[in-house]
Amino acid sequence: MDFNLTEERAMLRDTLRRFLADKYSHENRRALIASSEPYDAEIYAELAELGVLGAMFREDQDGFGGEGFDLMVVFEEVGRAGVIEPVLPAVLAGGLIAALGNDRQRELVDEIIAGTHVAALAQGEAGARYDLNHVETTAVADGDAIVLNGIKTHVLYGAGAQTLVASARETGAAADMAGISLFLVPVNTPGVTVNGHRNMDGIPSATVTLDGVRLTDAARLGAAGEGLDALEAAVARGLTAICAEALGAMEAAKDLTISYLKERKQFGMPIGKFQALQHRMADMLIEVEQARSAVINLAGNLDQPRDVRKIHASAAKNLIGRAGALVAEECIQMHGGIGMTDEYALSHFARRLTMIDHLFGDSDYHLERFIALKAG
Amino acid sequence: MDFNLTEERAMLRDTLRRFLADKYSHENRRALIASSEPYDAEIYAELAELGVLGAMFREDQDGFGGEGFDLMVVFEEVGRAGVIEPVLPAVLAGGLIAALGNDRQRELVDEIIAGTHVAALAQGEAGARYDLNHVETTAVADGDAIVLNGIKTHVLYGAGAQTLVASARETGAAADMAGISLFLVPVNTPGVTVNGHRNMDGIPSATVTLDGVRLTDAARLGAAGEGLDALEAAVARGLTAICAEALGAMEAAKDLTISYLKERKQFGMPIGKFQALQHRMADMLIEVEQARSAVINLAGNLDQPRDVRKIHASAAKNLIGRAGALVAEECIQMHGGIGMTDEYALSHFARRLTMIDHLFGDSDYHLERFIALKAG
Amino acid sequence: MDLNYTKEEQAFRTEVRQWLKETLPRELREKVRLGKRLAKADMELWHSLLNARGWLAPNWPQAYGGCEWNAVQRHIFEEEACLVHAPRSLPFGLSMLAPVLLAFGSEDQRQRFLPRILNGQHWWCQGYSEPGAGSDLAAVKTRAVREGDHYVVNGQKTWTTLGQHANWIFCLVRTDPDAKKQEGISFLLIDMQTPGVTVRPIVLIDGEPEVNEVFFENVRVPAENLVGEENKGWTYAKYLLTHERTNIAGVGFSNALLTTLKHVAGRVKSGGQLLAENPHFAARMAQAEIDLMAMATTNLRVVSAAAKGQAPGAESSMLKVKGTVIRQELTSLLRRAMGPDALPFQPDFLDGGSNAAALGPDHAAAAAPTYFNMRKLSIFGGSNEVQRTIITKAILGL
Amino acid sequence: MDLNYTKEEQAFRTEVRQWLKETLPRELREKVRLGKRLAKADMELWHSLLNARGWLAPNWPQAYGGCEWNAVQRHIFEEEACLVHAPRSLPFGLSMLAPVLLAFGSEDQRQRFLPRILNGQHWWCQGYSEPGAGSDLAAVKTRAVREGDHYVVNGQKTWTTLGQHANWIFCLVRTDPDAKKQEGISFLLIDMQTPGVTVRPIVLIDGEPEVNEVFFENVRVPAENLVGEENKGWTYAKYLLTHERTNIAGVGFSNALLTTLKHVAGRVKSGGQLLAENPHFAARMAQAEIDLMAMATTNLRVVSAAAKGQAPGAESSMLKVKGTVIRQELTSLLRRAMGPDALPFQPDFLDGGSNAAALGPDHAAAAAPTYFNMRKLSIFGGSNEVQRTIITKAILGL
Repeated sequence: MDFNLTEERAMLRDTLRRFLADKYSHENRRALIASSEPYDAEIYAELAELGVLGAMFREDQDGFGGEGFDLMVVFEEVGRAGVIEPVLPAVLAGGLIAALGNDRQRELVDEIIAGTHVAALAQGEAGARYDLNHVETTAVADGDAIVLNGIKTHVLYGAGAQTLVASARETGAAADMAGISLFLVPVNTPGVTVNGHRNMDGIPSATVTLDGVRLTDAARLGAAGEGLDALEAAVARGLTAICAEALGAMEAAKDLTISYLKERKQFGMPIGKFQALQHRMADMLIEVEQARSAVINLAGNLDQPRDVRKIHASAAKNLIGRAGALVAEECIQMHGGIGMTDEYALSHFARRLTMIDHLFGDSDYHLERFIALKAG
Repeated sequence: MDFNLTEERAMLRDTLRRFLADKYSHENRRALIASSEPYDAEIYAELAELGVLGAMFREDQDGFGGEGFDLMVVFEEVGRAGVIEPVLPAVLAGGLIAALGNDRQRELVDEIIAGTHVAALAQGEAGARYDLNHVETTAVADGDAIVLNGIKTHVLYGAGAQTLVASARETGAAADMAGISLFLVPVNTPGVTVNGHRNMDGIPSATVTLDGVRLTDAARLGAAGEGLDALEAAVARGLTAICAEALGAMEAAKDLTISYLKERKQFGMPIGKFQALQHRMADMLIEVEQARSAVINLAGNLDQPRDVRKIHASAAKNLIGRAGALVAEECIQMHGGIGMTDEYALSHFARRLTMIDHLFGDSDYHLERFIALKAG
Repeated sequence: MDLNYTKEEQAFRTEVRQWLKETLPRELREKVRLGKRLAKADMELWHSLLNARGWLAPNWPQAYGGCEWNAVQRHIFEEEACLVHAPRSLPFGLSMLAPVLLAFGSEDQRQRFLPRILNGQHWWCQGYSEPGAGSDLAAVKTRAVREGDHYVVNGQKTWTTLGQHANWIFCLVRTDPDAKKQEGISFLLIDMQTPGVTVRPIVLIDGEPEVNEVFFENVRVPAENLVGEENKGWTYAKYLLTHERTNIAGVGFSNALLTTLKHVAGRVKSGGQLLAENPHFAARMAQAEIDLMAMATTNLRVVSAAAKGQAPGAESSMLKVKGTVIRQELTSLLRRAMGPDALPFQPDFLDGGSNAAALGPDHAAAAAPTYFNMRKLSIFGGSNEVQRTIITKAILGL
Repeated sequence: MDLNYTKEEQAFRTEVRQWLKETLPRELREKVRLGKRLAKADMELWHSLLNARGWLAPNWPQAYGGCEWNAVQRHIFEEEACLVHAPRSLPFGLSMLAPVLLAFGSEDQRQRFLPRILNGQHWWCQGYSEPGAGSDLAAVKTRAVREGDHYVVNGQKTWTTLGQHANWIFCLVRTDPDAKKQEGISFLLIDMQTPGVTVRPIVLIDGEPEVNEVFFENVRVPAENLVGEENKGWTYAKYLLTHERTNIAGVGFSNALLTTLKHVAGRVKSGGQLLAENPHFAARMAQAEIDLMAMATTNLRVVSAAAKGQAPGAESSMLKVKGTVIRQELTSLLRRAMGPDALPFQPDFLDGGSNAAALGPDHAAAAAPTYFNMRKLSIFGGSNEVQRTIITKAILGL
């Protein structure tokens, strides 16, 4: 048992933290979010250069990491600094391409690691809520071609991506587990329309319409109709990433609040001297430690058998959802009005923490999944 | 709209409160609970004389009250003083006899009002949990006789009662809604065995075995097989009583804690000066007001149509269950060790509050019932 | 004890309901229902409709064009208005400034300002808080120095709600810098068109500039705009803060939110099941509903005592805290109900002036912004921490 | 980062598990499983079994008959013992007094007392708290006056756990009444058979006399029973309080409780449905389990740091608070799971020495008493309020 980071991971973390502290100020981020650019391409290239993207992949995938703890280390810093550049797509779509792709398809992984290509996962649909198996988008053979029709919603980083990894149904009904395939869809394929927007937390997203999109067999990622398992595994890795990101955001929000409690005076003394706030802060600190442990449990069990992995994924996402809401709400409350302003970094962390609960299953969804897994 | 008590009720409350403050000290109650007597017959007679039992019945039932607010006024004082004498049976079994009884059967009501007779409701069974319709005790005709067989559990005040109002099934399966009758069973009928015990909160209770108990038709209360509706209505009145009792216990626990916070010094000042305790006390006070409102809502809607009554009964019992746990746990915690001792009255109120949650459906049971009623 | 309304109160309720049905414009109702932001014109329209009926100032004396409703009547009006998603009328002139003028202003001031609040000529905002002061309102630093028949004002106010639309501001200013904290403060009315007044919007966590900073640089204010006596402003400010708190529980708003929440939960599906039938979600909704049912009665108990002339004490603080907790919980549930559809930020749709279409189902666009915006409930108007201290002080007396 | 145990640790776990399987008497296991109170003889039996294996004193040096286990080994032992419902060994002599003697006692004292803790000749109890002092331990009033080669002790201790079974007590006594609060306190060992010592049991909310008052009236204690230096007792007391807190989270106990809870929920029915399948109840159990999974890792993080020699700081307080919250929640769930069967008070059944039958299903009799008893967790050993203050002081430094 060892809860210390390896030297390599500690070095990556330190380098990344220094870089972000230097380059990623709240003002820069606000300006970026107010702009029409989905993210800062320059920063993204620098992140690639630092090895952040390479750390998302195993050595046999041309990376130098790829384990749960690699994701944890990187995304804790992503969360701490509030990075909105597309690192998550490397885990989700990138991870699927690396896991399922043939040699030609896997060339994209090298481009992703180099920071020259963004592939976004398009799994969401209206009415699917958080269920990966709810796929109404169809993939129908037409001669040599496969034709995709449907609308994919909440495609994170869909605006700014060059390629989509889209789930589509080859057989079966909307909620069947079987019959789902994954396809590599270049966004410039005729019939693809990407309507970008920004989420509440500044992350770029998109609604993607697939209107008679004609692909060949070569676009299919993995075996026909058997995409769900790999999709679920990739999302488990994505959950590790966003849980660690939430942990980083909690740490940042907590640090801001600790400073504020020390500095801010009211009724003649630092508000941190008020015992009611002290005790609530103590409870919050405990939950942040709990959140860290939950992320460690998930990261350390990512390669365990499917059910073990899922139990830890659901446990972590549930706990992170609750702790994240507590931290966001309590930090704002302890700050008072200033904590609600867009100018102050706390509001960014609060929005991010809140929106992470709406990604890939909220705390209720994962509580139910946890119960089902434990019963089953 | 008027939230003030009528003069009569205010007078009853004041008289009762004075009487109990005078006679019902914590020391007396402890001695009584440690004794083998289920309750203090003398106090009980005096309560009858004060009109406490008469207030449980309407004028046409030979009482002078019987409305929800009469129950509320009396039981708030019962709870405040921690009375363990059998007032609740007058509402439950007494209420059923008054509602369903023929002229001869209703003579018992006069004896109950006079404090010379205790009739206990025997509705519980092993495996029934909180469901009134789960009745496995059988009532089978045998010539002119009706023969009862079964075991009734958690018969409140069963030890010390002269008569039982027992539910038994004439037709149907264990959980059917129809087929349940109510019978007046004198405890000295051959085949009746009453095994008394005390509950955690000092209230006397019993397990009653009915082994070939032979009754006549005259023992049946109301129509054959149609007892459930009246039982449910009586239990709604019982819920009003115990919710008000819980409110009184909360008030008492709260008052003890307020005094303690003022008097008790630690680290050189009254512990009530510690802001963390102040704010928790404030949240507790709010919940006690909420509890009072919930009881008012139930008491004021007791005679409304069945579904409205049930909605308020479940809302009140749910809220009282939560508030009661909060008050019991927080008051003990704010007291520290002394709050856990049997010698100090708080422990009695904490036990009573906790055990009330286990009577006639706990907060979870009533939350589910509330949901079902609102959906249905 | 009687939970029923009198016949007169029931008739009043019917009258209000009928009027709302006939008068509230459908577009306005839809904006409120969907949580869109109201444009200035929307709010002005609603005020003018209320004014035309004579119902704009529920608590003013009839002599000044008010309704003189008692607490129960006001409660009924608010309940009915919330139920049909009517906008709330703006409190700054109507129920914050006006009571102060009625109690402490000169008759000249009443004649000059009250009619203009009713006819919409003046849009008031509040200049109380200052940077770094927060709930400690007495720490006023904005200076007003008497020069002849004017005060010259310098300083800064903040958290001024909807100040961007206002043309008048009532301010706490320090007129005696040597006096002790609560003394030396005056209550001054300032025309925002006066040179030297600048308004800077503050964008909040929901992306909207709901509040503002207001800067004063050598602003010359006629001395006749002083309310009451110089250096007595703290008395008036406290009066304002304790006055008009019958709707502090926000029962009407919470009822409307609960209605919306049930509407959504009856349409949104999770795992093939309606959210309303999902036991976990249903339990949370029911819990909130049960708490709200009790709080509605707690509120009526206070309202009913107030209608009989009893002044609410710590009860107001209790209603503030519990009302906040319930309302915030309901906005949190509504956000969660939307699932991933709560993610997109849709300022164009939310803008009351636009007709942009929304991503996702009804209520999705406003769910997260409303949740974030409502965090303010436990901060402003005396934070919940301040309220808890008030409650305990009243009981413990320590 | 590596969540796996080493091969040595895994082998140790196997060894412990095997030994428990072979050694723990079935009746003892059933008593613990059903939450019955252990008789004095039960506890003595368990100590003697552990002692026979050489495992009674996990943290003592081998030279004194201890195991010298590191924090991870101790954690493994506790986890395995809880899993099979072994009793906990009594901490008063083993992990409260002994570390103080090892650090500050004389070699004579070690030789005299440590072996008797192991062989069961001495049953120790703790004389720290006094009436009216609570968490403010330094407010010691019990006086010890030196007279020749004895101290004469007068005063009263309270909350002395299982003092009714003990024959020795370690006490904080005031030897210098003029010194400041924390100074002038000494650490004294007192034979409870000495004339003038009286023990009065205190019945607690669960109906059991788990704690006691201990009175001292002119009790003559040989001066050789003073530990360390006179007037330095507060230093030793603090050492005792900060020492040996690796099991402060109570993960093992909570795991055992969760097992029992699932067992019950898989047998008890509510409305025809197993409680384990009731969505509300299942959600609460799952929430507690998820929290416990995380806390187990938080605990291991601290344990693992401790095994590497890092001293835990505020982490101990965090584990105390969260561990308490989880354990109390589990006892609350177990009580609720029993429904009406939690009502009866069954002291005869719960008495470890009796064979009385219980009303209701397995675990029903102990459910409410255990819930009530466990309220103590957040009060003793430094209340959770004190722990929260420690946590924030460490972070805020205010």
